[in-house]
This record gives sequence, structure tokens and C-alpha cells, in this order.
Amino acid sequence: MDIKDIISMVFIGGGLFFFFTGVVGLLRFPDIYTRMHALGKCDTLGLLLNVVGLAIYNSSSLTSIKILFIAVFILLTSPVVTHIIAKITYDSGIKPWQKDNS
Amino acid sequence: MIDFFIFVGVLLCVLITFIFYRVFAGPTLFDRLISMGVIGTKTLVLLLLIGFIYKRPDMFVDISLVYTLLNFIGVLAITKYLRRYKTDGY
Amino acid sequence: MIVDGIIILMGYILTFLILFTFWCIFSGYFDAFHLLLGVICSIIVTIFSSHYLFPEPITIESIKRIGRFIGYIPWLIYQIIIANLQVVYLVLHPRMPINPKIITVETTLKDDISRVIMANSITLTPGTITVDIKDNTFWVHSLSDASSSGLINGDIEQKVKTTE
Amino acid sequence: MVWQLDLFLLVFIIVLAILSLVVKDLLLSIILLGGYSFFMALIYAEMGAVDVSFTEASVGAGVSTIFMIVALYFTARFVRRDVKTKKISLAGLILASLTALVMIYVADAMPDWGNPQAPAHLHISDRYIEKSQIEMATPNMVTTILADYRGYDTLGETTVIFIAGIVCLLLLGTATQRLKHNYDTKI
Repeated sequence: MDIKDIISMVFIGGGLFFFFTGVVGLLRFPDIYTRMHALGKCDTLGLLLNVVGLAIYNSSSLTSIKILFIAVFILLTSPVVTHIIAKITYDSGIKPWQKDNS
Repeated sequence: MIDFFIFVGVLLCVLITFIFYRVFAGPTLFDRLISMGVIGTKTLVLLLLIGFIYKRPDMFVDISLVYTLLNFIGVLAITKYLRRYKTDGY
Repeated sequence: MIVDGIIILMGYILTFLILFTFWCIFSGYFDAFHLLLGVICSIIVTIFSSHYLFPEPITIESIKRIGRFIGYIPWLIYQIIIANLQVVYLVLHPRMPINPKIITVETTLKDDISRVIMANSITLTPGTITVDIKDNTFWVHSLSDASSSGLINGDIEQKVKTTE
Repeated sequence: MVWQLDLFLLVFIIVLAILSLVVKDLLLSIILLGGYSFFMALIYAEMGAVDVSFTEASVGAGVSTIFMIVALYFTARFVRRDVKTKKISLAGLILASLTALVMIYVADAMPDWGNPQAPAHLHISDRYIEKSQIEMATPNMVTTILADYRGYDTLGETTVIFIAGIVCLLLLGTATQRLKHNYDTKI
């Protein structure tokens, strides 16, 4: 158990925390748009932290670079997916949940 | 460290069980779609963790990369269908 | 005439270099046979798809622009972390103090790439998701009052403008 | 094998498989089948079959999802109300459960996972491991076995797949022409 392991454990623990909040948000929030906030943000950062933690733990540099490429792909694709689903939802006429209605 | 990875993997599996509630209950199709997306990211991390548990991460990273891209392409294909045939959300 | 040719060739060369770097990283073999295969594959893909990656001719200005965009990334990551902490606060708060609504934001950004950067930044930063873009108007779904205030006073737009 | 993960993953697989059959919406069924393929790839990876897992992830989750969506363009998403759905036939149910029982009974006689004394590991594997590098000079042993030692087997398989592909193309081709024809005549 050296310092590298502890750093990667901290990163992975942080990622798990964000995953956990993302899932809680997915279950608690009232409508699809608000749930998308939980998906688009917590999930992205959680995965980013997990991936960086694993890349730090890994010893071979080439594999670490490949693992970091996963993080780059996620950063590029995640907002696009969130935006596309939001647009499709809006086009199909689902109205956002308002505070006054409840 | 391997015990820690197994622990993280089990925690992720518990989280996936909770997301399945949204897949069953989600009122609209889009809820189910984003829930499956969230499950996809969890399985991606699980795959990397399995690679580290077996101490062969170099083989498993390639599959994770394919996972990442296919998650994206699958959502794109489904939304392309939904743009053609509009739904009222169900 | 010669300058035009060099500019068109630059796009091909850059695409080839990017593809070949990816090949080297993903294959992991560095002997002559695998590198030769990589060169052949990269050239074939370059011929077919260079115009997708660089639709406009490359000038010194566009290379400078990529440099400015790389300078923009640290600020974006900082914003992503703030966004997450805000969403975490909203999710874990027992009464969930959310007030979701859709707001419209006008932008003065001219070209498409800036708008894409702007839209993706909005989606990644505190409590806001870009729902739709038409001409100069962004439809943005915001989660709470605090999250939409940062967008209305135009911080993100100022930041994106520096990359232009 | 990590049994803690296996327990969860196998339950997820069963849940997703049943759900994708029960659901009335074809698009949702496709989404669920994509998730099923992802979990299946995870299980293959966990059993150490990385190449099978790679194929499952790219073909099962990627290509076949897209193909099924393309097929969805030619049909409807929901069951029509006026068409009566068939009830579960008793004979089929009995046959399926009997087959399942026989398979569970037989599975008990299989060698344990990773057992070095299993028949598959005793006879010919040693020769493949020792000689394949010398005889064929291909770095990947699975490729050597499939393409060199069992070349005729693989040729037969590819022929079958090739014929299936041609038949699919023929069927889809006529379907598109018919659609186009209907479209033209309507106008």
C-alpha cells in the first residue's frame, strides 16, 4: 500500500460518490428534464474520476493513455447525448415540470 | 487492492439494481433510454475493474473503448428513428 | 496558386498525423511491419475522410484558435466540478429546492464551431441543459434560480468569445 | 470468476431478457436487448474470453441494435389493437420446460469452470499451445486454430453466413422495392 494506491482509491471513492448522487437524482427528481441534469453531470464527472483513478493505479504508461482516451471520449460525447435526448423530448411535446403545479 | 476493486464492483452492481427501478417505472420512453445510458457507464467502469482484478488491464481497455463509442452510436441511432417517427413520449 | 495547394495539402497531412498517432497508441506494437500497416491504413482513411475533419482550409489563424481552445479547457473542467457540487447539493437536500424552467438566451456568436462549444459548455456547466438552438437563440432548461443567473449575465459567452 | 459480481450480473441478464420479451413496445425492446448484450459481454470478459466479449460488445450491442432499428423502419412499433395476440400454447410451454429441465440436469455433469482436468484441456490443447507458434507463425493462437487447424470448419461456417447474408439482402431488397412501389402508386 503505497501513496499511488491511496491517491487512486481517493479518486475512485469520489467517482462512486458522484455515481451515487446521480442515481439518487435519477430516482428522486420529478420529470425527465431534471433527471437529465443528474445524468449529464454526475455521471460524466463520476466516470471521469473513476477512469483517472484507475489510470493512476495502472503501471504501464501506454494502457494509462488508452484509459485516459476513454475519459476524453466521454467528455466529447456526453453533452451531445444529453442535448440530443433533451431536444427529442422537447420536440415530442413533453412539458417541463413546474414548481407551482405541485 | 483487489479486495477494494471487488468492493467497488459490488457497490456499482447495487447502484445498477436501483437504476432498474427507473427502467421499469419510468413514465416516458426517454426515461428508460437515459436509464440504460447510465447503466452503460456503470458497466464500462465494471469492465475496467474486472480487468484490474485479473491483472490484465491492457486487454480489457480495448473493449471499454468499444463500449464507450457504441453507447454513443446506439443512442444516435435510436434518436434518428424517433426524429422520423414522432412519439408523444410513450 | 502554390499557396492554395499547400493549404489543401495541410489538411491531408494533419489528418494523417492524427490518425497515425491514434494507430500507434491503440496498436501498441512499434516494429516495422505494424507501423507500415498503420501508414497504409491511415493514408486510405485520410483520402476518404479528410474533408470531414477539416471542412475549411487550414490557416495560421485556425491553428492559433486550437491553441486558444486548449487554454479554455481548464476553466471548463473547473466549471464542471462546480456544476456537480451544485447538483449534488440539490439532490441530497431533503426538500429539493429546485425551480426548473426553460429560458431563452440570445447570443452574438457568429460561426458554428463557437456555437457548438457554447452549447456543450452550457450543458456541462451548473444546472443548465441546452434544449434547442435556432439561429441566435438558445433554449436552455435550468434547474434552479441560482444556476440560470450565471448564464443570463453572459459569463460563458464572454469566455467562449475569447476562443474565437 | 468473481462470484460476488457473477451473482448480480446473472440476475441482471435474466431480468433484462424476460423484460425485453414481455414489453409491448418494440423500440424499448431493442434498447433493453442492447443492455442485455452489454451485460453478456461483461460476463464473457469475466470468464476470461476477451475476444468473444469484444465480438459481443461490437456486434451484439452495436451493429445488431442498428440493424434492428433499420428493420423497425419497415414495420410498426406497437401491436395493432385489432389483431388478437395468440395465447400461450400449453404444448409449447411443456416442451420448453422439459428442455430446460434436461439442460439443467446435464449441466451438472459438465466439468467445473477453469478445471485443468476437463476433457477440453487434456487432449489437443497442449499441441496448439506448443506448436502453433512454430507451425503457423501467427501471434494470435485463437486465429491460428480457427483459420489454420480448423480451416475447413471455418470455411463451411463462412459459407453458411454468406448465404444467409445474400438471402437477407434479397428479402430486404424486395421489401424496399415494394414500399417504393406502394408509395409511388399512392401518389
